[in-house]
Amino acid sequence: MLGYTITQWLFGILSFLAIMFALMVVFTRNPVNSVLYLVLTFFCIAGHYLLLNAQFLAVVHIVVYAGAIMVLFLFIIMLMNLNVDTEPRKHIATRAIAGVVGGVLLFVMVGALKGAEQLQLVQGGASQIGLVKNLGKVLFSEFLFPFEIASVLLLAALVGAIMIGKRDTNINSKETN
Amino acid sequence: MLVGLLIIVPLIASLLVFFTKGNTSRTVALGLSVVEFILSLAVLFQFKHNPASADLMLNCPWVESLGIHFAVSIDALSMLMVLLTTFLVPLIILSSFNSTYEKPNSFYGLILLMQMALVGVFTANDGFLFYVFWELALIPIYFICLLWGGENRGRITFKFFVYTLFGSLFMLVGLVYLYNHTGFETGIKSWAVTDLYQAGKSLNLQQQSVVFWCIFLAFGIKMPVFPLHTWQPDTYVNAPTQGTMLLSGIMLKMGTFGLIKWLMPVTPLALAEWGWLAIALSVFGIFYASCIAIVQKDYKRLIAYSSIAHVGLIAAGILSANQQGIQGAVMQMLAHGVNVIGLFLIADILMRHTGTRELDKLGGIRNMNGNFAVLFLIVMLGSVALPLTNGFVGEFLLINGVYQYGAWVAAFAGLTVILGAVYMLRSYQAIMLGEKKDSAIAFGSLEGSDKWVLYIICFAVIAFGVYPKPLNDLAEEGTKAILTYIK
Amino acid sequence: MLNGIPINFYIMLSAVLFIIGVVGVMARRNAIIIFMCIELMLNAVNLLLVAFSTLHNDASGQVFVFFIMAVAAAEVAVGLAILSMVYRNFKTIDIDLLSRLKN
Amino acid sequence: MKGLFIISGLGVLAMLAEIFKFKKLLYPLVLIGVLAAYVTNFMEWNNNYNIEMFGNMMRFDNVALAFSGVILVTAFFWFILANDYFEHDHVTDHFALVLFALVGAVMLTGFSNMTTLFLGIEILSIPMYVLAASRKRDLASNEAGFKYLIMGSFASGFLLFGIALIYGATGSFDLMAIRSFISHSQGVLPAFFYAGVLMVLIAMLFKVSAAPFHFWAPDVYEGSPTVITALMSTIVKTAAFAAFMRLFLVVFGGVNETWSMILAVVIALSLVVSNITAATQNSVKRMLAYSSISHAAFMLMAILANQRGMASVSAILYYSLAYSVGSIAAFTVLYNVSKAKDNANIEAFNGLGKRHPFMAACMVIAMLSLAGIPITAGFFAKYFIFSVMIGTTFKWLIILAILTSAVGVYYYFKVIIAMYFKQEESEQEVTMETSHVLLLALTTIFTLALGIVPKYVIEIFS
Amino acid sequence: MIKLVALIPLFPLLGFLINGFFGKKISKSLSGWIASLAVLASFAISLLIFFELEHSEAKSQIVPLFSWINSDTLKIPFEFLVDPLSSWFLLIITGIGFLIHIYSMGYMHDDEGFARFFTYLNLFVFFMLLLVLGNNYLIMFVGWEGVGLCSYLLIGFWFKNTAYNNAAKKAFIMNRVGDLGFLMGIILIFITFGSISYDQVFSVASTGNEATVTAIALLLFIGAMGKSAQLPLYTWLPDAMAGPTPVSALIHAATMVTAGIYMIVRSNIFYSMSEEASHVVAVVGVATALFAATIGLFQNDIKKVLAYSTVSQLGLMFLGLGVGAYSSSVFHVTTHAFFKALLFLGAGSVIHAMGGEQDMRKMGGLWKHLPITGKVMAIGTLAISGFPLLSGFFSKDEILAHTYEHSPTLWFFGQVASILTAFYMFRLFFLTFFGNFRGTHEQEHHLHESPSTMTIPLIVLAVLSIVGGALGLPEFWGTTNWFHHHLDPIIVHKNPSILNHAKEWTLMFIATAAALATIFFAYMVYMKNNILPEVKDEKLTGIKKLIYNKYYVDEIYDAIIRKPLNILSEIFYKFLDLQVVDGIVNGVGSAVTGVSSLVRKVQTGHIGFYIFGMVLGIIAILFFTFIK
Repeated sequence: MLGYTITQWLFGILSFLAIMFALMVVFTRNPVNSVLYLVLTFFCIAGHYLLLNAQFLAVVHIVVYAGAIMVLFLFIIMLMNLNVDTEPRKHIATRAIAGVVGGVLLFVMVGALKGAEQLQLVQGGASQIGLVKNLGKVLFSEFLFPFEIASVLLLAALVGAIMIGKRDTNINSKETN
Repeated sequence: MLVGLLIIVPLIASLLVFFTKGNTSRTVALGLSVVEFILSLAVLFQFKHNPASADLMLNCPWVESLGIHFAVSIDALSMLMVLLTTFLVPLIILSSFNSTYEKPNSFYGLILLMQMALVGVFTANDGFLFYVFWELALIPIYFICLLWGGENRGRITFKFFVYTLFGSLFMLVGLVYLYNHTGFETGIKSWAVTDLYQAGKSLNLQQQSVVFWCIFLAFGIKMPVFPLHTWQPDTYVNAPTQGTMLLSGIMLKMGTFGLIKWLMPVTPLALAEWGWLAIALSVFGIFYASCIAIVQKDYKRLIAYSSIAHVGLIAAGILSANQQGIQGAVMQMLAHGVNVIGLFLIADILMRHTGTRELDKLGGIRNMNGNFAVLFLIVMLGSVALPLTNGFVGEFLLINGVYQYGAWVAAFAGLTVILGAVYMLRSYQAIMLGEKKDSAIAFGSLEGSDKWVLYIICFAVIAFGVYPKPLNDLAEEGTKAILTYIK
Repeated sequence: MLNGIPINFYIMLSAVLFIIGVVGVMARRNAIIIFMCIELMLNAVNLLLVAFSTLHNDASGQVFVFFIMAVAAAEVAVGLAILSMVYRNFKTIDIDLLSRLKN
Repeated sequence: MKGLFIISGLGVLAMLAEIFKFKKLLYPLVLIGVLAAYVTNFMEWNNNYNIEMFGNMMRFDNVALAFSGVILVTAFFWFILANDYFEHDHVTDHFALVLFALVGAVMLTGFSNMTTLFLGIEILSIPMYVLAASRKRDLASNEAGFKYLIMGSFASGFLLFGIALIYGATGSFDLMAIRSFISHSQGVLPAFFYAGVLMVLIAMLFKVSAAPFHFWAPDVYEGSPTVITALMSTIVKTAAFAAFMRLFLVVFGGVNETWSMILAVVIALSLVVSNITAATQNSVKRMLAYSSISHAAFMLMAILANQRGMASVSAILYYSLAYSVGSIAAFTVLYNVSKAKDNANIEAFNGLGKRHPFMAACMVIAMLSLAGIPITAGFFAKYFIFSVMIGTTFKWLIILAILTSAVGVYYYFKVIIAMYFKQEESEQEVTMETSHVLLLALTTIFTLALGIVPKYVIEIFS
Repeated sequence: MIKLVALIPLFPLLGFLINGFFGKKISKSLSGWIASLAVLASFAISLLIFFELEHSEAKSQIVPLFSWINSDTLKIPFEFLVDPLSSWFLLIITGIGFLIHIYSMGYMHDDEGFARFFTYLNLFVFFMLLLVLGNNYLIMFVGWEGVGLCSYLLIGFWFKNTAYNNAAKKAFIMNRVGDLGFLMGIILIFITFGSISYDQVFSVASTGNEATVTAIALLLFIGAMGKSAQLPLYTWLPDAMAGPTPVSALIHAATMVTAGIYMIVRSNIFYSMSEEASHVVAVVGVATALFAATIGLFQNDIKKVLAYSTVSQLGLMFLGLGVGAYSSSVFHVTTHAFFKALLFLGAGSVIHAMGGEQDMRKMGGLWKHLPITGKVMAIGTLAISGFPLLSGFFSKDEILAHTYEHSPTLWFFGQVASILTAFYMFRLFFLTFFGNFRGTHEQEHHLHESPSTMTIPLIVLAVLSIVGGALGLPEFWGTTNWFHHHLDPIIVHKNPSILNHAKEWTLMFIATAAALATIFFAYMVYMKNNILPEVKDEKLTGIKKLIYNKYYVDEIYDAIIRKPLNILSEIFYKFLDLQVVDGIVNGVGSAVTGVSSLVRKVQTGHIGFYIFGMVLGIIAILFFTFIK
């Protein structure tokens, strides 16, 4: 309809929503709300993934972000009971400047991110790369080393999080400077 | 190989001294510095008899890939400078025997370390090595001044350090720039002095001018030439006497020596273009510093300014780039080294015996100690360049050389003949003559070491004034060698 | 053209999202929100990567996204731990109040 | 390469130590492990380990080995320095984190793919965030960790964006592929590719804390525990530079006209800001932070010079080694002094020359080296930088560098003057454990030795 | 014998060293005799050499000693030249020197610095001999400055007295002003002729162009002005009377101050080549002669009078040089050495008798107390006044005669100067020896004739002052002027007397008449109606006051040279050095710290701000790259 394909429609709507929600994330005062808006943004992005035939990635995306990370955020917010709009606003001028700077940045980015049309495209028809089979193949052949080393990363994060998070038993143990 | 020893001996000596305690350290230091002096005499002997012998040069790669060599050698010029250093350092050490310093081992160790660096500077034949020694000489003297200096030494020594370092960094840039232009035909870059000469010659006027000023800045600060001199009086006054002696007696010569060996032959075009300005600064410095010396109250400060005046004349002579000028400069460097040490020792003696260096408070010491008066007189005459004292030969040749550059310049520079007499006689009269003031009452006879140092200095003053030939021949030879590069 | 959508659109979309994230970081004082904005930035990148990987028909782009996710998760874990500690000590996570260290 | 595994293994071992109760053994084990990693490093020297391994994700050529060598040596010194950092709570955690950070650092010397670059950076950063905050009840430490975290992840956002753009333009994450792509496309790259390069540049500039992306550094350095600051200013910096070099000399060397001018400006800015600001610092720790910025600027010059052959590389290698060793010495002294006085202000150094001559002497050498005075290592470091710069069109930077390093001398010598000139009112003894004495002796000798025979490092690749 | 010329300066040097090192240990008389004998020895050798030279064909012989300074083309050997001029000066120096040594042994007898005095005296003789013996300008310069040093030491001999020290300093510095000119002259000679040895220079001197030669001549003359106390550099000489009287006699009358004449005679070729230069010399000379003579009129210090007369006589000699009468000048140097030494020593003996009193207003009527001194003083006074047939008569007359043929005006002024001389000398004589005694009683009580060590030299000198004229009897008497013949070899351009005898006679008559008239006038003033000078200085008025205060020249120099120099120095030091030059250096430092404390503010500690900064940086970079 109106000369646009369905995917194009979807792209348009999803992009619009994503941007809207993202903006809401920034501009709602209540942290809980912005978490929820962020979740919504993620959903939109997942939609984009689907449009781009990255089905598996879309799923993982939902699981990891919406499922895990955002829950973590909510959890913390509750923990610090910030769920009321207690956050003192930055000075209006500061926010205005932030907005302006953001605008300028956008302008510059638009200037910078030209020239995509001269990319020579290899792809034709619906690609299959997004499927688990392909991804797995790539991940465990080419990207094996990063995959392994990522475990170190996670370990480090784990240890770090525990060390920081855990309340010290012996309060009066001198810490080194 | 001998020349290598010249550098190593003081190093070992300083290390040894670091591990001594109390008064033994100064005796050890003195002994070892005398050994160094004898060694340098051996080198002189060798140089006199077969100048081409392998003993007189040492060249081993240091950082081969960058063309940096540990190349030292003895030519006429460096021979003289080395002799000056090795002759003065024992005197300096001896002159300290009547003052007690805490941590004497580090004190004398640093002096000897300094000697090592100085000998290195004078013998280095590799631009990079020269720079390294140049900077290396700065560290010990800085600490000597910082640790054993007078009042607010922290600020003053710091100013001195940063000022000189600042200059020498520019020199480094200049040298690196030259190095970068070496070896166009061979393709192999090198720091060897002759290659640097060639590289300098290969530059056009504008590039040469840049190099000229970069390097001149370093030397000008070290000497110091007006208007780069303001670190000097404070430092001289605040440093311990031995530090002042090192600074004025030897370290100052690094600047003038560098001018002769490391600047003049490198940038002949720039010299022709900019020499007038450098000479103008130097010559004005003579008048300026002499005038200031006339109104000084503190004797040590007076000497400090007088040495600015002297070095101004030396610089002018060098920059006039002719045989008489440069040779005179060399002779004057030797003479000034000896005389200024004598003068600073005298200032120190005054301080120790009367507790003051203020001209107004001093007076009539001659009534108490005629012997001292005579020694003082001789040293003073040396520094006003009376004929038959060592100062005269240099000064005559210098004025001669400057005259060949320009008669009026020489006339202006010649004012030092008059003004020098003015401030020297004035201070001598204020200190020694007249009815004796309270400060002079306590002035007894001199301690042995002081006396001997003064005797030796006075002997040198007269001996090399009456018969300068041995030094003069070397100076002539060295100057000729340099001039062949400049022309 | 990815199913009739020019790649430029994706680039622009992710750029916009990215910038919104940046603005968020600049405009908010609540550390947690700032964190979420950073996550937003990362997701913008993810989107871009996926778009490109589809464009080049090359799976490595999408694989890279996995790693980004992993890192993001790790970062968040550590970050939130630190946040909670800060909250414990400062009783606030208002970034403007955390300015002891300065000059 | 094996070193990488050894260290990761050590990290895991450290975690196990908590469970299997061999905390006491851990410290020696770690020291031995680091040495072992170093040794393997050497065994791999020159035997062309840069075969495509793990899908060409890592490439441990000699440069990589050299840099990881520097990192491991520094790490060894650092562990000696930090020994009593590991004598309180969370010993094993600290060990694990530091070791994991080391893994990241070593990765950064040898990565050959954007993925490994990114992972390396994160593996290095995340433990550092935690370690910075590891004084849990110290507000400064908290704030440091917090700032570091936020800004670090913000920066890595840009890094990723850049990587994404580059990927978009070239269709690959592999450095060599990207490089050949650049060289084959005769300057007809899409504009956003350059944007990507610049984004990566910005992220890297942040990691090496160059102005105007340096703001985090002073605060974080000041807030973190002293030993961790030492870690940041040595190992983290070296790793960051190894990565920087690999990216901008090897990969993006072809498009240097896009970034060289920007880099020059950044260097100038860093030189001025860091030195000027450091001049009036009262806290030595913070002063060292600023000085590390100016040193970063110096190393960047070598990258800017972008000399053919290995000149720039070996210059950076030498510089980072000299700087790391010097800083370790400086931080060792600072650590002991500030432990005694419980603050890192310059007054803490007053009269150190009398109270502990050895420590003072070593500090002097360290300061001279950092200030770049012959014949310490620092001098040659600066000299090599000059000598690669003098050939370029950016000679004005050298002049600027000289002017600012004169200022630099000012604040380094403030410490010396304090130690030897300022009088200490309370003549309390400064004590130092033997391990630190040894460490100081070691680092000092190392510094001088580097200055006397620099050839073994500077000619390492020829 | 001539080969042994080196011995001549050697003996005084030895005397100097012995007295210098052991003076304190040995007895006074011993050290005195050592010094005197040293000079006597050199006198003996000088005599031998003199006569040998007289009879040898080679009129100038070079005695090389050792090579001194070499610098490429500039070769300065240390060698001596024996020729009529130098040999003649040798005689004057050692002869008069010896007499004065003897005299000093009496005069300085009670001084505790006895040995030191003779040390200096010997050193002076040594340097003076060096001055005249050297075969190149630099050795002359060595002696030149050396005698300057000795005069410094001897003027300030009584170093407790600040005024004396100042006088000494003044002498040295003023001489240095001249010396600079001399030095420049030497260098110019080297640059022009490629050498500074007399023989080589003079052999090629004629090749030098007019201007250069004039420059050389004038530069040398500046040196002469300093040493020989000519306008405007004369003021040190009167002050130099602070030294012991024998010193004034030897250094400041007989020998050192004539070094200038020696130098110009030595380089007469330049002056005869350059009209202007010699004209300058003549004018300066006559001006000095008049100027000093007028000042001499009203001085009351006996030594000051003699000092000014010395200056004026020197002026006369330079007048002679200026008009090319070189040998006449040397002749006058000789006679002047005789009678001026005599006068000084006489004055010394008077002062000795008066117990150190030098003011003539406190003397008078000493004739009967000091018979010998009185008589010899009379001879000296007559001689200097040009009383016929005494030495001064001939020498002065020669100079004036030559001046007349050169320009009558100059002659007139010269004549006036000599008339004035006659007047104030007799004023001195009468005031001192006649009238009634005006001193205190205890002074009168122990007035006594001086010991023989002092009187004998006086008598010898008196004899010389009488017969000295015989050395150069005027040609127009038909006698041969031995002196001219003696000096002929070294005078390059001789100008034979073109005056006819009638003129010569007239001039001589005028001179004699004038002298006698003046003496008579002085007699009327100071003997008949013995008018005494004002006791109170401030009573003086007008021109008298002006002259009495020496035309305030010292004050003027003070105002136009010393004070401005001090002010300039203060400005240099207090303002330029401490404020400007050093101020800039320190300013940079404080600027850095100032800026630093500003820049530190940027590090606010707010994450928000940091992020903001980073983003700005990013924008700048992207903008710079893509938009601009």
